[in-house]
Amino acid sequence: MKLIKAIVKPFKLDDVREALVAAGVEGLTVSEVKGYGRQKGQTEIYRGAEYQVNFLPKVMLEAVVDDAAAAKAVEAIKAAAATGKIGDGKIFVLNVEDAVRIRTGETGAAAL
Amino acid sequence: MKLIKAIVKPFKLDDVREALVAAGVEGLTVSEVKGYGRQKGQTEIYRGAEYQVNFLPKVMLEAVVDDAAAAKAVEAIKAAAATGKIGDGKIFVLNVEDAVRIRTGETGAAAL
Amino acid sequence: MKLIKAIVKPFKLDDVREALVAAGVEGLTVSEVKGYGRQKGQTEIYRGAEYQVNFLPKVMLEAVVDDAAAAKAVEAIKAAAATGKIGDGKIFVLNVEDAVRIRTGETGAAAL
Amino acid sequence: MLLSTLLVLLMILPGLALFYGGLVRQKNMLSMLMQVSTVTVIGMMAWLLWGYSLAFTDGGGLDTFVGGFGRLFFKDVTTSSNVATFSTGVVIPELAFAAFQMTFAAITAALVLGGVAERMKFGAVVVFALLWPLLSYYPMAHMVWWWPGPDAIAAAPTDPIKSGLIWGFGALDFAGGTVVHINAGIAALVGALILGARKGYRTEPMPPHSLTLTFVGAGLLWVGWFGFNAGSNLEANSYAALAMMNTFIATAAAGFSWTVTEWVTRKKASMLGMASGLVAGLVAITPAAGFAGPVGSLFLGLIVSPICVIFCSTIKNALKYDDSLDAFGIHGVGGIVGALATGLLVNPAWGGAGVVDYTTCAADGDISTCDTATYVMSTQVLAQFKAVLVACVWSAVASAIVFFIIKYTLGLRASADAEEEGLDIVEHGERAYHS
Amino acid sequence: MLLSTLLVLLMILPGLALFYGGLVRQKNMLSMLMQVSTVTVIGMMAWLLWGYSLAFTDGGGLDTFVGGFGRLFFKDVTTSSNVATFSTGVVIPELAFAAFQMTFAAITAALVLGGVAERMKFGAVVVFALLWPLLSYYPMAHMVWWWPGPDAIAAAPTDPIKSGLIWGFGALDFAGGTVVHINAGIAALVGALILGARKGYRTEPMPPHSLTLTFVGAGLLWVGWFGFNAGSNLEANSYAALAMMNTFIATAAAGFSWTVTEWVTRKKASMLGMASGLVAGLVAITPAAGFAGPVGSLFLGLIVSPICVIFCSTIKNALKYDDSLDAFGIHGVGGIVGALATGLLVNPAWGGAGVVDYTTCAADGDISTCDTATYVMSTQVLAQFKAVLVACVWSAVASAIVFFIIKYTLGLRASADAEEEGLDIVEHGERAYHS
Amino acid sequence: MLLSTLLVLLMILPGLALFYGGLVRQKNMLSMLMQVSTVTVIGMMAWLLWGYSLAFTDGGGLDTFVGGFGRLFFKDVTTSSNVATFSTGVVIPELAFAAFQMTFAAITAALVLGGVAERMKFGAVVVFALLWPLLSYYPMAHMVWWWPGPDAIAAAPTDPIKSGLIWGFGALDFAGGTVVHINAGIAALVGALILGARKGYRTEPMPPHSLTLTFVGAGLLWVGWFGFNAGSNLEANSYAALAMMNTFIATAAAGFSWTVTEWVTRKKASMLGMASGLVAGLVAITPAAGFAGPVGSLFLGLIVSPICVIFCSTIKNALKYDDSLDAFGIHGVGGIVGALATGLLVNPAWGGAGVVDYTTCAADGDISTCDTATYVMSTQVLAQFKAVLVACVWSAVASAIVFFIIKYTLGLRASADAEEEGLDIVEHGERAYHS
Ligand SMILES: Nc1ncnc2c1ncn2[C@@H]1O[C@H](COP(=O)(O)OP(=O)(O)O)[C@@H](O)[C@H]1O
Ligand SMILES: Nc1ncnc2c1ncn2[C@@H]1O[C@H](COP(=O)(O)OP(=O)(O)O)[C@@H](O)[C@H]1O
Ligand SMILES: Nc1ncnc2c1ncn2[C@@H]1O[C@H](COP(=O)(O)OP(=O)(O)O)[C@@H](O)[C@H]1O
Repeated sequence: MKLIKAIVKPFKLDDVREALVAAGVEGLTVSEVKGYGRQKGQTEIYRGAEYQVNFLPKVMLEAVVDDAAAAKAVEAIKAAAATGKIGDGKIFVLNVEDAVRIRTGETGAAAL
Repeated sequence: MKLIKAIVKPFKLDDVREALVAAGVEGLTVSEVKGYGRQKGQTEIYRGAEYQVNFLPKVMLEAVVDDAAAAKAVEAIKAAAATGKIGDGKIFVLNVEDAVRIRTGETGAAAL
Repeated sequence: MKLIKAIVKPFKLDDVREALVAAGVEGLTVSEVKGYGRQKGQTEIYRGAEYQVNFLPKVMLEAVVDDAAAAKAVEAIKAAAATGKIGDGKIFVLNVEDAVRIRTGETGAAAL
Repeated sequence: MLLSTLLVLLMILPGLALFYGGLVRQKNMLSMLMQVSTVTVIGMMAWLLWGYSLAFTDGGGLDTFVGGFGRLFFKDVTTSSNVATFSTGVVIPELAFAAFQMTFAAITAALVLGGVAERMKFGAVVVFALLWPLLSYYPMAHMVWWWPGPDAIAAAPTDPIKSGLIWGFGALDFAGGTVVHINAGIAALVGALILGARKGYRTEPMPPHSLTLTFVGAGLLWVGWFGFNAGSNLEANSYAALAMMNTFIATAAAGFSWTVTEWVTRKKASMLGMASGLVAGLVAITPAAGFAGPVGSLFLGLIVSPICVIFCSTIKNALKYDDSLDAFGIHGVGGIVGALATGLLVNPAWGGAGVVDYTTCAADGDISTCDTATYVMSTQVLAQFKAVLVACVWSAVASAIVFFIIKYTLGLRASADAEEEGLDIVEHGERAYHS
Repeated sequence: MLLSTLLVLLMILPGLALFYGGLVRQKNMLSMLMQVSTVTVIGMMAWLLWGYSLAFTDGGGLDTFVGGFGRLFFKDVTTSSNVATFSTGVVIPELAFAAFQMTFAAITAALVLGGVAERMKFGAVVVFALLWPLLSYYPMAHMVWWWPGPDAIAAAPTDPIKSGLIWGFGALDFAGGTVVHINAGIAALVGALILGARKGYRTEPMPPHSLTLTFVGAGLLWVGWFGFNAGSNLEANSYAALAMMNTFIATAAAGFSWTVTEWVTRKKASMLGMASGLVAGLVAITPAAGFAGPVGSLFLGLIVSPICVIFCSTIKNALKYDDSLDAFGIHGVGGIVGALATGLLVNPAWGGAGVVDYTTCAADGDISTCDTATYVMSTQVLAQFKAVLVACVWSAVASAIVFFIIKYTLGLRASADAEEEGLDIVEHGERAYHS
Repeated sequence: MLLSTLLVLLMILPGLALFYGGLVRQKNMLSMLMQVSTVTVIGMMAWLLWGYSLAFTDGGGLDTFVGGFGRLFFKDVTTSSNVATFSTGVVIPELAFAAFQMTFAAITAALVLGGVAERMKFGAVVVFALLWPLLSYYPMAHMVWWWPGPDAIAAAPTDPIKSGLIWGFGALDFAGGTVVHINAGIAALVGALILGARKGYRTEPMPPHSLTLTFVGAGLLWVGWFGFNAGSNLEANSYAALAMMNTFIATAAAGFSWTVTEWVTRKKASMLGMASGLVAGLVAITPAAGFAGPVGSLFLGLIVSPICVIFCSTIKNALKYDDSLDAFGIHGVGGIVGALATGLLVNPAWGGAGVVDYTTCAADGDISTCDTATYVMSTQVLAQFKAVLVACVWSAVASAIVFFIIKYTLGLRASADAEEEGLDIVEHGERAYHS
């Protein structure tokens, strides 16, 4: 199994979720994160205090999928999240050794 | 070492923490996340705008444990977090290559 | 590629980011998390209700870096985040199998 | 009077700003607060410079529709000038009257923003704050409220009585149902139509970012509204107490009936429904506050909410316009319901205050000494209907002109990127919340 | 008077709603706001329909305990009806009086919700809003405040003076310490006991989700309380100024002494302690506001907080009842302390206003022309004690009846699932915050 | 008067507390709220005990600078004592006057906290709350406001007229520009310098944790400020209406001009700029509210904000002091601009109210019967300048003494750890928000 971690722009969250579901992913977990990267933040100014905002709001999706389904899921995210503009985000793939569904105790791919 | 990622219902957080501690886990990190899965969200309606809430509030616990302790930790979470109802959550196990305790610089299992 | 997950004290975030950038890391993602560990929380008291705060506010940085750069990045974090006091945090290193830059579709190290 | 003025300020900042602000998404929070404030401060300055004059002076040949230039820059408005109330010989300081009316002008323009929230460009809002009152608010206020006062009439009893158009219909509007709510509600609808819907409208969720703030706003609106309704009596007497009681009862009833409507149709009563109902009740009772009896107000409150619910959900969804915060659905619809109902509830047989025979008081213009006229339901309802119609048409046309002018010069909408990233960071360079 | 009425509304919405709302967990925020609003709007409508009549009319045979049906549906309450103040011949519009009292009825029932927060079913709250005032608030208000007024007494000086039971004790209660605070506090305790504790009470942390909101609520309560305390004078005079000064001093002192208590016992002074102390001070000064001197108020403020602290921590923890937001610990306990202390602080030797010899004014009933009676501490304290006792017993019994009726019909508690998921989403279908 | 007192309370809690609280980082939110509340409650108790006496009684030999002990513990302040207004024979209850002034004392000390936020130890704040008014506020209030009143003067017309130092200059200060704003602003600057900058100042971002709260605070400040400005008239008349109008216009203009300044210099108009401008306008109009005309107020508002912007950004950044929430940059600078401008705007040729020839009214001291003096710009501006200078110097010296005393006894700053972890958890054992 693979853990697919995708960091995308917040307003793309719904599109990406739909794309993943369409690609057969049945569960995922989302966190609100702040991202630092090539996309430079806006300058925020509060009264006199001006500073470069290094971190931009992003959302991180984490979905564990079957090995077989990983490539398709990555594709789905890529297609749904791309705007072609800097800051579109990243997808990382990690190996997962085991998965458990708490409710039933099922493990492995059956747990996804 | 293994990274155990558990996504559970928010009100189970304290129970799970206690179970993990009882199982010998000494540290963990918790994020507030939103989960999408088999458990369907409630419908939220704001004036006219009705929509299916796809994401439900969950908490994600991440604990890195010794290889030997992993199974026990997974069991502990499973026992503490289960209500038998849909949406109880998932546990994922990933391999961790190294760990460092920032304060002391210790690495490996000693750092946990 | 490696995923470096560092859990540090919130007020160290900016120092750590600068250290990582100086070490050549070009992107990272940050979440606000709550940590449980050796550092015992303060006692919070709300009217009569007193309780031990088990979780302390921390930030978690996640950066995926080239295998070669991993050690340097870990060092950089360690140096920047250490105060020598309990609760300084942890660094975990995981293996990453693939990375994709959504904007361009680049994969692997080129995507970082 | 001074207190009432304060209360109306409380309604705008922070009241309305929070009510609206809580309903937008987090990324547009500051833009909402900023737009409300900007419209308010510009409205206040413009009132001093030209607004007061255009609303509350004799407009000469155009007097039926708009005032004149006699009080530009508050010329001759001093600590010794006074304006008439409804009783002969009773006056209030003109500065107090001008301040009270200034807050009405400010809040009306701010209300419109609810229809165009989360997508209108800040620059466009600035221009709107200048233009819209010129074409819509000042004329409407003049048409509904302008008359020279009982003393002036007593001084020249044989002259024909001058007044604005709608005042002349004999339509009843205690505290601005037409001028404020119908006017703002229609403008919001027109604005929403001309701007078009927000990106993602009806496909992505756009939940309110803080219903707590919306609730606080609704509570402050209620408290402040007494400035509207009791202050509009100009004199403090037992009619002010009646207006207050009605404002309590109708509001409570409307809050209740909105939640009951939800409970019946959706099995759940929502807090937003309660808050929306409270505001709908406030809107509906505005024209009727001094005319209806408490039991009549109870009925008005119970009736207005279900009607607003239909507009805010069924009709809006069917017609697919994006009245983002339901400024039309609550203020426009509630205002129309209230204005029409006023014609019924004033019926003395139903506990209302009855109408006044203006012919018997024309000699001195003092309303408090006029005879009570025979209330004829059809006459009164017709007068109300005419007033509503004129207000709707005038407001629609004036607002359309204003929005189109802006659209084809400066542009109305923020860029697609700004809409996605949020207006706060793109237009104002700030974010509402940090940790 | 009108202003005071507004201020009491400000205390409820948004004041009390935020004070309580900030203290619950995020998942129950909207339910808290919704419950407070619902109890308020139902309370207002019921006041019009039957509450006012049951509290403030002659109850015939039951007059000692409750009013009658003479003013159901505000019958005969018009712009020309008046009610007496404490001075012969001075009257205020009955609509203003009824509106003022309406807000008291509303806030009292809302205060009770603090004891049963985070677990009471919404439907049960609706029924509570209807039943509890019938059994507890209207009778209590009648017992404490009902008398026909000086003019009525002057008109028939030989008749025995009618009045409610507690008024007859000669107990002093300036602005509703018994009727509002003791009554609500006891009801909250009874409710907390009958409902049982929240799931996870004393095992999981249940920290307040936003102390900022609680602070805002406390601030608005303070501001609004002057409506309570200065408005209860009915006439604006230098006694209103005294009531205001006392309300400042006692409140400041109680805020201070709560934090000092914490500092001494826990080495840390908390913001929640400050906010709680402010409210405790407001509660305690309520019955004494027009009777104590400023220095007496200072002492009262300093004393009340440590006593409340004991109830909110030591005693509550020892007895393990879940008075979720300390409605009993602050309103009940603070109210009792204030009521008893009023008997002492009125002592002219201690700077108090002294008591009045009712026998000397029975002829015309005008309190302002009565002679000052000799203050006898034991007599006065006894009268206060009797009043407190009757209030506690009546409220406890009436509340128990109401809560048990609901429990055995509709059920009181939300389902265990709802309690875990949060009442907001399960009962109201909304969440307070989105990003 | 009573209402104005309430409004000033609303300005402090929750107004100022939220304005400041929104600007700090989340980890210091409760400490900000707590510091404001603590300074307020201590200030109120101290006012009763000694403050009122030291500010508003005859100080004997030191009368030029400070009051005496005649009213310690509110001795002889009863429901039957009165104080003079500006008209002979018109009095108000002393308790009302004392309460009104009490709120001024409280808010002034609270304003200072904006300069030292996020690092001052709670214990140090407590001591500051006691000491600073003794050395700075009470003397300053005495110097500016103390005079025995027209009746006293009429009773002994041949005696030399006693008064505080600054009152004697003939400087105009309608509602406390010197006593409140310059005084607090300078103290904040001195405090900021003596404490030193926050850890990480100018290297890490310290964005406001909730601009929404700051906005709410600004709105409540505006609403409450009418208590300041209209209430300072002591009598309600058309001058109160003028003060109100000016308070609207100058504030709106200053909000507008701050955002325009930002737009011009940074291409973006920020909500925080709007809120800051509103407050700057309120500060600037304070001394001028009853003296300027509406058009003059418009100019004052337009001018004050750009000057404040320069101090809050360019100068503060250049000099590197950490006036954390710009208490000096807005209150100090705005106060000075307003005080000087008052000397110009009172010019009757510019629509101002003109100055009064005190020699013609010395006989009876009744200002309302004095002749209008010839306005000489240079004389008046000089008088204003002297007042500003004395206020600045006195406040700087007094504040330095207070801050140094605390520094070398108890210590001023929270520990470095506490500053990093946040004062909320370390000093108060709580966190503002939980989920
Ligand atoms: N090496 C990395 N490790 C973890 N997160 C990263 C990394 N690089 C980028 N990110 C995340 O992806 C987001 C987008 O990256 P950025 O460099 O701004 O744009 P792009 O992906 O278009 O090159 C960042 O805001 C950050 O959250
Ligand atoms: N494949 C997955 N990858 C990541 N998170 C998942 C995945 N499947 C489920 N989750 C998380 O677990 C939660 C519970 O899953 P759900 O399918 O609703 O119930 P159950 O675990 O009982 O089958 C989800 O809300 C989501 O946060
Ligand atoms: N085994 C672990 N797995 C995941 N996170 C951990 C683990 N141990 C510690 N942490 C995180 O690191 C933080 C600091 O750890 P702690 O034990 O308090 O101090 P130290 O790192 O100085 O020993 C914790 O608050 C927690 O967030």
